[in-house]
Amino acid sequence: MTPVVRVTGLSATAGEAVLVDGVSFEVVAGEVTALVGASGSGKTTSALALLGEHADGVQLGGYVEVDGQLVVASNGVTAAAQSIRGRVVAYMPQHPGSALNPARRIGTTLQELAKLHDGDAREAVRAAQVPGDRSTLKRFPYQFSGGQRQRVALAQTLTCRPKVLVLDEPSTGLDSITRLQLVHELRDLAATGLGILLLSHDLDLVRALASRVVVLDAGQVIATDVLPPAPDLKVTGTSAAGQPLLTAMNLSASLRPRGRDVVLHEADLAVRAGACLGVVGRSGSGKTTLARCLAGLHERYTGTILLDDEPLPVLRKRTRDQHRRVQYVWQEVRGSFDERRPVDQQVARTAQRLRGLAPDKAHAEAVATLARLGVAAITAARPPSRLSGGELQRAALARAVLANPDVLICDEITTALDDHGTALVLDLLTELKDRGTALIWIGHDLRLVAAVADRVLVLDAGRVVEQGPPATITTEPHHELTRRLVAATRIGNPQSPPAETPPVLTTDSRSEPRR
Amino acid sequence: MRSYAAQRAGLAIVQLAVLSVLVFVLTSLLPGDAADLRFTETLTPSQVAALRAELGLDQPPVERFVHWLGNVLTGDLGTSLISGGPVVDIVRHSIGATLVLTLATLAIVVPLAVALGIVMGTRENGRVDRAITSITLALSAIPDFVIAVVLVAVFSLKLGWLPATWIGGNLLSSPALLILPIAVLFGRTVCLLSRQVRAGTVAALNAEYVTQARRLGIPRRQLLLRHVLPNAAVPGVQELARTGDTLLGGVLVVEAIFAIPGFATALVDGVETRDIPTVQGLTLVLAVAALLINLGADLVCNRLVPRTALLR
Amino acid sequence: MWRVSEALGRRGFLGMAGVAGLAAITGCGADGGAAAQPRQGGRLRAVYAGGGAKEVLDPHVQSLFVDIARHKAIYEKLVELGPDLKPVPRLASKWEHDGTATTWRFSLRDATFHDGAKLVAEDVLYSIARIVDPAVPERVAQSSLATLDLKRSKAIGPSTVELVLNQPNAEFPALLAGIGTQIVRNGFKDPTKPVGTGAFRYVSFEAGRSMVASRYDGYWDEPARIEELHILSADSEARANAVQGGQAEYANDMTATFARTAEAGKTVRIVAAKASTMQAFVMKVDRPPFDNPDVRLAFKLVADRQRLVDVVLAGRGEVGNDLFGKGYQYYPADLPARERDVDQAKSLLKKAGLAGKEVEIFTADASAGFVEAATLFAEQVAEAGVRLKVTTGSPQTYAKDLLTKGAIGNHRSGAMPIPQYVTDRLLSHSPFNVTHWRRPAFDTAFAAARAVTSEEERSAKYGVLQRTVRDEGGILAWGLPDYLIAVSSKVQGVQAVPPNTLDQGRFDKVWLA
Amino acid sequence: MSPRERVASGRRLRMPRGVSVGVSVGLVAVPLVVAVLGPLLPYDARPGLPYSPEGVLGTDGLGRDVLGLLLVGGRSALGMAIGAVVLAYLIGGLIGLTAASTRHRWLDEGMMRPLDVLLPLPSLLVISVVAVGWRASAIAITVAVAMVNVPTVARLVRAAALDAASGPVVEALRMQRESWFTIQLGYVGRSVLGPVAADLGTRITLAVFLVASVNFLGLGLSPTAPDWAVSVSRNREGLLLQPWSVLAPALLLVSFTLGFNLLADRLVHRSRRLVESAR
Repeated sequence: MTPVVRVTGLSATAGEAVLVDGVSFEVVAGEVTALVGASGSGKTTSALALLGEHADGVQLGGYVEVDGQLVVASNGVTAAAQSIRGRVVAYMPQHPGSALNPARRIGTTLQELAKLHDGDAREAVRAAQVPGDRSTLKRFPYQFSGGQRQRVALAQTLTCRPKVLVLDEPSTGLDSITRLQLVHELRDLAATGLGILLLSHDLDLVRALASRVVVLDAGQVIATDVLPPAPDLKVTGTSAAGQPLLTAMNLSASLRPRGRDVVLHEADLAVRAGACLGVVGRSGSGKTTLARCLAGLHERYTGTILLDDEPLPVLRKRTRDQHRRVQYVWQEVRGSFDERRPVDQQVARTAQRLRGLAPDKAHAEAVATLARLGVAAITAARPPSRLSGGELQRAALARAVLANPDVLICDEITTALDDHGTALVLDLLTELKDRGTALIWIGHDLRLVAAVADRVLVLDAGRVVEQGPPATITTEPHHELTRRLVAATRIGNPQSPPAETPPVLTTDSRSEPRR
Repeated sequence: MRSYAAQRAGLAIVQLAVLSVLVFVLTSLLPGDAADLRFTETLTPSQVAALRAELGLDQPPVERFVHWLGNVLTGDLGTSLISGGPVVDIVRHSIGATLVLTLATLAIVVPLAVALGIVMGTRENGRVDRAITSITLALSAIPDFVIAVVLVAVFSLKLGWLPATWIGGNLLSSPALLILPIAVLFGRTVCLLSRQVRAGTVAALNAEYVTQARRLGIPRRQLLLRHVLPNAAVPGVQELARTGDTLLGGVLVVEAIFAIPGFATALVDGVETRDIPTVQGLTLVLAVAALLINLGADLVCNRLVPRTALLR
Repeated sequence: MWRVSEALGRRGFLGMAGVAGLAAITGCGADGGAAAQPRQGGRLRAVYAGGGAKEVLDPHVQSLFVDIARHKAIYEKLVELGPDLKPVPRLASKWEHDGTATTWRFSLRDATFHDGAKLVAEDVLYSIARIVDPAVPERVAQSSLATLDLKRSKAIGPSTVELVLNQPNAEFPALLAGIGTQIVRNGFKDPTKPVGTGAFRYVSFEAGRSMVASRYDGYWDEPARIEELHILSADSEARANAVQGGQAEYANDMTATFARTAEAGKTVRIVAAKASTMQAFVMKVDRPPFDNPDVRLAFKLVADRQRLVDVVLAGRGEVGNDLFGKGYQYYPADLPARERDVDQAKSLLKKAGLAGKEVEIFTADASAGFVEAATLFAEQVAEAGVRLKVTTGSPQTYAKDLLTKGAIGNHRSGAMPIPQYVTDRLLSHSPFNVTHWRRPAFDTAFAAARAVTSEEERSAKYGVLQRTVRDEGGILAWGLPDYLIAVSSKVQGVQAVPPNTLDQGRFDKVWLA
Repeated sequence: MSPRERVASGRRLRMPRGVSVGVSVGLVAVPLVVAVLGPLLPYDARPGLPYSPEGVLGTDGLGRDVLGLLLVGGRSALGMAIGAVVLAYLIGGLIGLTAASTRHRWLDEGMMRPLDVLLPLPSLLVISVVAVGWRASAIAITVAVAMVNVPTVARLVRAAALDAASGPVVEALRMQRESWFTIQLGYVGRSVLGPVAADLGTRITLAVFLVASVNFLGLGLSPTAPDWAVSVSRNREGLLLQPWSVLAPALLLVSFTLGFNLLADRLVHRSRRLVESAR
């Protein structure tokens, strides 16, 4: 088959700096090509070159040929670039929901694009699974939920009837069930003859979809068609029995005062020292609220929380020791760091405030812990805006670990990490567990949770629907949700292909980016 | 949306009520009263006392306020203590000139500011952007009265091209009367507005939805007019509503210098002559206008970009 | 027994004064040729200091220059004042009294109102009754006409009216020339529909902005030359801009600075009535430190009048001699000028124990030059070792505040007959006695002088009283400003006479060249 | 340095320079120095006649030396405006910070709602009432201009503080058991500084305008005060006789407001860039 896109020796330079260096790949109709690499590896720069697009001050070189037309030639972007945008190559950004103009009815834009590219809005709307009735088309983006917005954005790109669809990190922020659904949908799209270019660091997704893989690092191709094997997550097994360290009984939490908007219903849990409790559930199932109740940050709850059989009050009433003993690691890491102070100093404060360490000793410990997690000292000495999401996620973990906590609550702390980063994090956590720290691990990826936890608790719509040892949960799921979570773990696992029929979406589950 | 409107209306009523009390208290605190103001060298103290009784100024303030409020609720703004005529007449006579002045100014400023804002926004930090920014900034940095004094001296007194006052003039027969006053009010308003439109344009141009629209091949012109403009206009419209108060200050200076018998002059005259019913009436009209303008701005913004006004 | 008033024989003088006044203005310009050929028609726009909503159409309630100018165009009085502030006949062609100056007979002119009705004695009686009506407090001439006995006053015939006073007053005709004494139609009720006998008939009025009037062809005197008269209101700067920019042909009460600017150009001419008003500091004689006559004298001695005139009046005026009314009837012209004597002032102040002390001067931006004069005077007083602290009050209430607040303040007076000035400001019960000059002996002496029917004798008695006020009173009249009017160069026939006199603002006399 | 950072820094090099900071600072500094140091200079002004060309810049309508007036007239012209803004920030800032940091909704509402009600009150009315009531009192006018600004300042500070306080940073700091003061002053306070600095520039120029307009209209200071705005107002009829008596004080005022406008413009740019880079 002839490729629709042929990229040869693509380079992107900004003054002295080389962003992309000699990247070559092809996209073939009906197939998925994946560009894999950590953020900053040059994926997006390379993909945008298909549209002839580049950041200010960036010079493109090499050759990009799309549908027989030269978009980038040795002397830069050609005049043909404008004509292929949308019509030939359509791009889906990382957060498609924010790609909708808040000032325009969705139908208006669809019609506009259809007229421009001789497309068919109706067909596109159907393909994207958006209701195509008049009243829906008259709605504004804010009148759709997060998941629907994503579909509307897809409908927009499909209206252009492109030959190539570029998807930038489509699985970001999706829970595993939705991600599974995405896999099915993308396969269906590819089956219609569309060439798909997938940009992702989510290797499971890539394994599940891509027939061609290009691995990028620091702007260069380091491997083609070879993916690092799926990491062998060692199952840590059961740990020592004993008295529960942290217990929650009959825990209900609400978002608004006086018990309005209840998001957590009468949950019970217990975790022993040196054990790990996994909490799984889809986005919006109440996982984070549960974690925040335990951390003392969420104050609108009823029920009892005990630490060592002593009642554990809300955060502002905790003693210094209670403060130290229970720590929480944020899901939203970037927002949890002060923009104006270097990261290492912020991490070190924990040891200073909670363990009374001298500033220099605290700093040394912070740097050591960060280094263990793969964040170099010079990187950590920068303000948070200069760190990548993965680096910050590890810094947030270090910040909590520096308290020497007895209970560590980890809320989706590996979402921005690649396999290597995940391994480092798990390594540290295992060591903590061995030292007797109780872990509460929150995630939507049952595979990872099952690998880490001794006991798994499944949350659905604020209720604990099932709990038990990971082996039991994964092999004999009782609840429908658990079954679907189990099914979703098989993404990218060639040994056990996912179920043939995609599960039906019950809730819109994509977490929108903050702000 | 409906509960939002009800909330807005409720707040507006409370605002008007508090405002009325406040204005009454403020003006009542002023030393002297309207009877003192009517004092002339030939009026005997007993005549002044009789006048005070006639104007009802010997009544306790609370009683006067209740009386005034009762009248307002029946649609009567009361009687001026100075002219003895109805306050409605004062409002009617003074509002025209100010309205013509501000509307004419806005009619010139708004399209210009939108155009400049978009030009600046699309060329963010370019030479054109910087040039326009510098010029409008400089214009807005000159106090109204300085501009007015200099313009009058040059164009009216030295060159004799334009009329320097509205005295003895008639707007219909000589629209040139508007030129200098508008020129004075023009600078700051254009600066404030165009900067907001610029910021809105820049924000919209950097927004993902515009980037996406561009990536889907929508041509530049269409992009600017249909995708950028509605979003870019929102901060401008909001600024326009906020500008009212500053504009009124400028209007007062302009009215004073060009002898325009307008609203701001009437208001300050009312304060100076302790004509409490007139001040009350004018403020009420002004407050209602301000509230309507804000509501209008919200509605326009909500029409342009649904939910922006509500989210604010 | 009836004695013809002295005023009757003065027609000739009046004419002379008019010619002299005319010469004073046209004398310097070369446009005498144009002045000789009065032209008919045109529109004259005259701008006065406005009073906003305070402006009224009721001729008996007026108090502002702009009101006076308006009413002068539409209405007339029985008597007016000549350039020396002496009564001259207007609607009354002549008058005589019974020898005791108690009962007065006025013969009316053959004049017609704008509605065609002839002026008769009943109109006069109705007008006077309307003015003194106690139910309406704001009629300005109420107090000055308070001695009138309405019940005994009557019409002698259709064109003769007899007015009777409670007490003799040889100045009665002058009282009828005061402000707010216009003659209205018998039964006149609605001030918004003005009907008078004046040279212009009312067209429209908007308070604080403008009045329009058109020529009245049935005017008893020589009809106006201009077709249409606009009387507009505006503050000083707008008046200046308007007359310079061609939006007005006549601007009243201009500043000296404007006169200086205008004289540098060609479009505007300044008509100056020399030294016709008064600027003074007034000291309250019953309040410390000015209850001590030495302090009052010291302040009078320390004032550098020439410098005040040069700076505050920008040289447009004369030095004052602590008396009101220079150049007016009854003014004691033989008085020596007060010279500055800082040393004597110093020793007087020392003697009074005031050296090094602080005195507060109460002023406000109520009239051009008030604050400026106070500030400058403070510097001069400092030379004599007393600190004068300038306190600024509210301009709108200043006229009233001055009566009660502070020990020394600013005072400006327009033109009026000297006896009226005394009545209004220097008697124990005067409504505007800002110096608190309350001396029963002075009151009786003045009442007695006023009853004297011989002008010469009366003049001598007034002279004595005025000397007392000058030497012992609280008026420090430092300057006599020129009264400045700006006219566009095509306006002719504007006379340089003091304000409040017959020929001031006579728009029936002007024409557009 | 990752490639992404390189792009970012490459972009930073192309940031606007506009009018150089030096010029802006100079524009502000000249009137400020004149205002602060002017009254201390032993300048002996000899009184002359009105609007005469004597002296360096001639005389004004009262025969006073214009240069001498300029030296002493800046304190009120700039001092009142700056004082008003400082006062507005002291009061409005306190209200805004308290309202943002309180956990009691009633306290927040109780402080902010009355200010909402005050917003449509025309500032012109407030200031003219105060100016008429307490004539020629610099303090009264300063307070009035401050009061007019309090509602907007309080809202701005509250919004900025809420924005900072509602994020996970504060929770993270609490998790580390940082003290209330460290959190409020060290983090929330500092986060508010950016928007405040940007607002300060425009607000000071607006205050200068307001104070100057009040004085120009003759509602404010005594007409013989040496204040720059009063000088412009009082001498404007002598503009053609002795232009410097009007132009010199006007130029100083314009220089100050222009400089401040330019600085404020840069600050807005900077804080926006800060926010953008933080994303």
